[in-house]
Amino acid sequence: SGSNTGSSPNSAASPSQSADGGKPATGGTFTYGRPAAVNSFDLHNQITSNNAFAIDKVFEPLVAFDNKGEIVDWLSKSHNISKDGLTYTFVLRDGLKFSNGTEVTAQDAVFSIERHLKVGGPLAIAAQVVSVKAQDAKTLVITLKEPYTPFISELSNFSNGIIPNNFGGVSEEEFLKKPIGTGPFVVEKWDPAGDVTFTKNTNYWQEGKPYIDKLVYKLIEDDSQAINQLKAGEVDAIESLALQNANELKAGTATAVLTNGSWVTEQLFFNTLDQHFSDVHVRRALALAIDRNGLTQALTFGFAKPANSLLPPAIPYNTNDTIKALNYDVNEAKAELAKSKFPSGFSTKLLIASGNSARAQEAQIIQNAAKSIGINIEIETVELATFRERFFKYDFAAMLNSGQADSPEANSILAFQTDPNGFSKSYWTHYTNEEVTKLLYEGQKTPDGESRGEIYAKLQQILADEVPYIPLYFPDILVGARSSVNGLVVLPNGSLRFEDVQLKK
Amino acid sequence: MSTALRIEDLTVHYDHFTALDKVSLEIQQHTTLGLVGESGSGKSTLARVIAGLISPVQGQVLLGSQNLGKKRSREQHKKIQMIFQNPDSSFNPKHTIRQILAEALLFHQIVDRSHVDRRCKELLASVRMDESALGRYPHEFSGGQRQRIAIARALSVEPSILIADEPTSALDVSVQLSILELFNKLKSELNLTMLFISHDLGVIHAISDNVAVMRQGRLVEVNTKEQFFTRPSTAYSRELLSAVPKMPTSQLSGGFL
Amino acid sequence: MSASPILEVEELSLAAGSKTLVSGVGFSLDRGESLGLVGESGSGKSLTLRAILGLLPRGVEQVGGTIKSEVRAAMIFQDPRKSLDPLCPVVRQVEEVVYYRQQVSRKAARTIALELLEMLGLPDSLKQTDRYPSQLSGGQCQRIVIAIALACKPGILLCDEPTTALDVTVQQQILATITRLQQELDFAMVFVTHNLAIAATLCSKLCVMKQGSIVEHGDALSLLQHPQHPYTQMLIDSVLPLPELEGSASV
Amino acid sequence: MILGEYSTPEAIASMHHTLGLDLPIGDQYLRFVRNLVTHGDTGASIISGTSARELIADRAPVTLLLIVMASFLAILLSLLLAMLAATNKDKLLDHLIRIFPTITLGMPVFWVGLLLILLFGVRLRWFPVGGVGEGWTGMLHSLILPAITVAFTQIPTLVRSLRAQMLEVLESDFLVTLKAAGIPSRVILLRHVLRNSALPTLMLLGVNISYLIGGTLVVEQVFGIKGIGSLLFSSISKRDFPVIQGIALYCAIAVVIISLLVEMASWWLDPRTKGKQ
Amino acid sequence: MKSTLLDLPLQPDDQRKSTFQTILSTPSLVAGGIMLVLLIGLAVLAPVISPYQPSEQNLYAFLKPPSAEHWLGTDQLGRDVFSRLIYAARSDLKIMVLAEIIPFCTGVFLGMLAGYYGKWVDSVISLVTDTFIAFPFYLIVIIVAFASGAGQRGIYITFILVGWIVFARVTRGLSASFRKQEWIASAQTLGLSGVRIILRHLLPNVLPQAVVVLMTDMVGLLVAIVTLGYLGIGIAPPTPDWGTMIADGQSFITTAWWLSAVPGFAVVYTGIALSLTGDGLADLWRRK
Ligand SMILES: Nc1ncnc2c1ncn2[C@@H]1O[C@H](COP(=O)(O)OP(=O)(O)OP(=O)(O)O)[C@@H](O)[C@H]1O
Ligand SMILES: Nc1ncnc2c1ncn2[C@@H]1O[C@H](COP(=O)(O)OP(=O)(O)OP(=O)(O)O)[C@@H](O)[C@H]1O
Ligand SMILES: [Mg+2]
Ligand SMILES: [Mg+2]
Repeated sequence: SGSNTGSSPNSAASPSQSADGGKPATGGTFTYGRPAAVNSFDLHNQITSNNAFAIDKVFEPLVAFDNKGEIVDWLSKSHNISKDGLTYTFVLRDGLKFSNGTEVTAQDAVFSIERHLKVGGPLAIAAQVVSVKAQDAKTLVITLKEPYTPFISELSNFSNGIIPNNFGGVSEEEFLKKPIGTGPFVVEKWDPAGDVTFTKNTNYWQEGKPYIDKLVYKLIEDDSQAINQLKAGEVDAIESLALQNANELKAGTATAVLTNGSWVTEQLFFNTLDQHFSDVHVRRALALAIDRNGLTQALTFGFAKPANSLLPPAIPYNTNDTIKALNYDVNEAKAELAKSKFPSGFSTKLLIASGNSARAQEAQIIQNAAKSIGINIEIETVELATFRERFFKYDFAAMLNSGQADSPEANSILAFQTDPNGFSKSYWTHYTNEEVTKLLYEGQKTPDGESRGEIYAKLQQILADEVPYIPLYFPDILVGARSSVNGLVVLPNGSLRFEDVQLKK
Repeated sequence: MSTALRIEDLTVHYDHFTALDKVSLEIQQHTTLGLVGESGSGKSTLARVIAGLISPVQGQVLLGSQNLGKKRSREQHKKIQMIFQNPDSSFNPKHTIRQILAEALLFHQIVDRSHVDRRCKELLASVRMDESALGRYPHEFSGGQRQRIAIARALSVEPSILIADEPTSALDVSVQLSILELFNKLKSELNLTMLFISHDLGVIHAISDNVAVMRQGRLVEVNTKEQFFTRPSTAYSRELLSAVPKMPTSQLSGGFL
Repeated sequence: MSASPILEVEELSLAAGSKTLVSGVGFSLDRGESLGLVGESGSGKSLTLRAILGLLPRGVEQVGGTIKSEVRAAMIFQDPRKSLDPLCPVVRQVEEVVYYRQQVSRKAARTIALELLEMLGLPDSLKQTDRYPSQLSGGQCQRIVIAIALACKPGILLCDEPTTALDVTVQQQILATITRLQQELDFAMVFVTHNLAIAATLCSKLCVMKQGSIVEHGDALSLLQHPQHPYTQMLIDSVLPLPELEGSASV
Repeated sequence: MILGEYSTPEAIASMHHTLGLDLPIGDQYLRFVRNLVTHGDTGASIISGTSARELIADRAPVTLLLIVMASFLAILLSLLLAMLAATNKDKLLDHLIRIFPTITLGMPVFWVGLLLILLFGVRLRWFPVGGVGEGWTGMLHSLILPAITVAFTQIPTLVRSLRAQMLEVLESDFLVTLKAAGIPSRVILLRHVLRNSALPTLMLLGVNISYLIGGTLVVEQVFGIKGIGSLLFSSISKRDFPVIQGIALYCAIAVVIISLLVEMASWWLDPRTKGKQ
Repeated sequence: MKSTLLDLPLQPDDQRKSTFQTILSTPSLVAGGIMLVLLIGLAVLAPVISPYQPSEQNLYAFLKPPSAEHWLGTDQLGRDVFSRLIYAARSDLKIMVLAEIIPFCTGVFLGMLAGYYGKWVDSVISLVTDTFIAFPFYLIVIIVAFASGAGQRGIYITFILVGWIVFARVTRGLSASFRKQEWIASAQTLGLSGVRIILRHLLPNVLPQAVVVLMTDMVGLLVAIVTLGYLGIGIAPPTPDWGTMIADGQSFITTAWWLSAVPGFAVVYTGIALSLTGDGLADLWRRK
């Protein structure tokens, strides 16, 4: 329990901005190269980063996390969680306006959250909400049926951004084509299969910001093309810089690499319904056969840490340093396999999506490792859409994918990856362990503190022993930028804050 | 004497151009009909129709009493053989002379497989060529030699009618003479019936018994050799005959056959 | 006999690489005179003409001998269609040559070209619509080629079997035209043919070529009457006789 | 939790309904044909909901411009190289030009593109490394490198055929006639040789046009140009079949139209075909 | 009567150059042949020559520059680049050859049919080729490759689908022009059947040209295979492939340029070898 007074959101500002102390440089267009187009602004129905990182420029939630992963008040001036963890009270900032100039009221927030509750969507609100009410024009009260500790951090998600009541009087469809929010930017031009141009929101609540006039999301599908454009100065920054390219940009004088840890875990997932991988000994054997240190070293160029446990080190309650993981040992791996139903090995397939070269390399390392204990793996590369179709249907034996938290909350990842009743069915591994499920629900109800930590430590140890997925490494979120760019804030979920960006003239 | 070949009312169109316009003609057994006419008058077309390479839109070709239909049988094909003007392109460049001569012999099983080689040699001998030619390729021979091989090939299927479409006009004059001699010899030895096409009236004179003249797809005159060369019945034939360049002095002559 | 010959070829040798194609060919020609060049195919007749013209085909070189000539030469080829640019209207082709050779204005060049065509007996319709070679008959094309040759005001006309590709009747007309022009314009002529009869009618002198060299040469009539070389004899023997046409005077 | 991926299954599911993709296959086909015939359209994109024709029409100008520039460059450079080679037959220059197609034939277009980007874009900074510039001049400027890359794949075959064609023309009788008549060789080369050899080259280009378009699709990917090519790749990775079908259809139409144009040009240029009428 | 037996002497036998000599006098054929033999030798003998297994990894010795131990250095997974290069030659060349066989045969056969019979046979075949040719090759390859999933299947399917067209076109043109020649007419007058004329007469005459086209077409196919590999929809790992090697190495173009440069040059080398051979063969057959 506890209240949080409105800490300054500016705590995230980059050092260079405060260093010269003078008047910030304003104006200019910032061009951001991205590998996928924005195809929807429907915040309640989206889950993928291409849309998420555009939605969060237009809509903002009541609370947000800063670049350290701490929850801070954002549209709310302050918030309060009752001691029993059932009542949440938010007071909106004064003079808060939408980009079209209308005042933001608590009713807008009610409408936004109710729509999310109604729509559900891939990032549905998991807490059992009893009521959402506007106490007065500036005060919002949410009541829960039972305590749900992750609720506050889930509210910081882009999917809980605030939209105008009744879509500001237009139809839903029209609204989503020309969205209006409180965010620092306004959509000016939008090609659902191409670029997006944002202009600065002149009504933005952070006085004087954003400093830049325009923000362009430029679609550059090919990553080497993206790097070349960055090098040639045609874009100011590029998203999802591949790890293997980072050193090259770091070494260049005109370019820089920005990072801020990450909430991502790269993993090898097993379909626990698969005839081979339903055998825990097989999974353990494979975990023992993979040299995670070597793999991390070869693939990540110092921009990642080998993973021992599921939760990334930047997430509270992670146990990466304390957990007893299955470490690389071929002999032990063989011994483990001998205990399984397939002591002499077998043949299986590893599903990966095309277009990600690091993952293709990763797959080959795993293929090689598996071979050393007698498991023959055929790598099946399919394009992204098929890949997704396939794993949603459990049509895979093993696959490479990553899990990424969208808020600084252990539950964010754990619920997605262990809840057999959730939308993701333990990240489509169909891993079901009653004990784990029990611990998960317990963790959600337990207020923050030592006891919650103990629950999660226990849970993570079970996962490490039963390996429904093998955590491989925690890659840093990397953004390539021109050295001339100041004030760019990289959030641990991979999104950027452009409010403080200043372009050198 | 009986009719070896009769054609009636032959008409051939190329797209919209009428190459043959109701041509009727008869060739008697064991005689040679010389066909003359200016370039493009339809001589080759007529020859090709008779040989079954082109089917006419109208009219028919009768071999003896047999009507040769649109689609000829192998036997009917064999009966009429043709020798072409250009000795360079009348052989498959990838086949040796042996293959060229044996092709039809084997396909139609004219002689026993074991006798094919002997037959090839005989054929070569009949056109006065050495049997060492068998292993070679057409391009190793001169024009005159190739024309002989072409004749040998035509004879291999024992045809009853031989069509020669300007067989000597691509050859040197001196070589032309020896080919004409060969034709005359074969004609008498094998009792061949021939249709001999040429625009060279000298050649026609040297080889034919009767002469037919074509102009713009029509037959304008059919006559005996003597009649045609001395007393042509049409003005056009007369024009043709008088256009032939003559040796300046009349006593110069030679090369009689 | 005029003072000096306008063309003198001495010991001409041509070769392609190491292969000798023509060796030791020599003859001379006076103004207005015609020389017939006969011989078997491949004996080097065309090459000799090209050497005189100064435009040997690529790969063939003059390896010996001299060609002395005071005047310019023009040439007529065997296949009239192939010797005209298929994509250029015929009158323009003549006009172009007049323009560059006679150094007159474009307009004058056209007039001169049309005059030339008229002189060669080409139909007036060409004046109205300029046609492409493919739209003319072989005989008409050959006349255009002759017009082009004449536009150069040649001292020597080189004819390489100009009538072989034509019909006898057309051949007769073309030969008549050439004879007439030669009398009018008084150019010398080298006439290549394999037709002994044509050579004998057209030319006063004859050279018989075999395998790259001249085997016999001399006055046309005497050469035909008293051939020395067996090859010449054979050529004469190969001429096929025709009976006299009744009711017509021999030319 | 955000998936680090780029499209949502839910969005697709709801789109499926609006597009009638949940109808029986026969109905879908009827709908498709009706759309195709009445609107020249292959349906709406299952991702964005926009009609495929509009999406393609949006992207087409850049691609068309690129194709035109590439063909222009290819013809120009091939003419130049072939002329140099043919007039210097068997000399050093000729040999160099003849070796060129042999070497470049086996160069993958993306590889050429990468080399050019590294050299002229990143190193020398003469041209943008990718994307399309603003306005006409920006567009032209940024399309030069890609156009060169596409042209590069066409030049080997074109130079080869054009050189052979020119040599044939140079050896032909009519050229001897013109030379003997004393027409300056410059005039001969430009007015007669070029014209006579250009026609077959144009025909060859007509035949190769589908390769040129195919090359353009790949090159767009390498240079990050948002034309039909990148639309194709993104549609494929999203399984956006209406758009893929649309692209295939319009590419085919483009090929047919261009072949027709080439044929018409050759009718117009070549009097031999006229003479036969 | 004069003897008319053989009016010209035949060329003496010693003037007929042996095939071997003619080949030797065609420099491009010799050069191309040697390059090809070297390449094929390396590919076939890959297991014998290569110092390492192509998929042998060393995660602690990755991206090493060329050395005595690793002649072309190691890649990101510490695999020996030289070994991978020659194993890639093996797989790429194998697919290239296998994917050409069926299209070559069908294309040549259909082309001969169309060219020889003309009329409606020609119209039908031409209609099909014209329809196919309207769709850019890369468009079809990419779509099929995506649809059938990454791997060699897409290449085989596409090539069986469209690869025959170029051969059909070439042989159709040739056959049509041969058909006008008199040796075909003679074969017809001799009463030979159409099948026999096509197989025994046309085929040996169109084959040389078709083989020359095959050489350039194989270059095109190789480039397509490599392009697909580059786009990540080609040959599946761990089978080494030049295109994948180029793509994998592209990230290290400034730090380890040889990773993509070497396989790139291998492609260009193969292209040169094949087109030189093609040119040489064309030369040889033209001279004959
Ligand atoms: N395949 C064809 N298509 C169209 N027209 C043709 C074809 N073959 C011949 N012709 C035309 O038909 C006419 C007669 O041709 P044909 O070859 O029979 O004449 P010819 O008397 O043999 O001439 P030549 O003496 O030149 O051989 C000519 O005008 C020719 O242009
Ligand atoms: N460009 C060339 N390169 C090599 N040899 C050539 C070339 N042109 C001609 N020849 C050869 O030179 C010889 C003479 O050729 P030329 O054309 O002069 O003969 P011709 O007497 O005119 O024969 P025809 O009566 O057939 O025209 C021939 O053997 C020919 O093969
Ligand atoms: Mg004819
Ligand atoms: Mg000649």
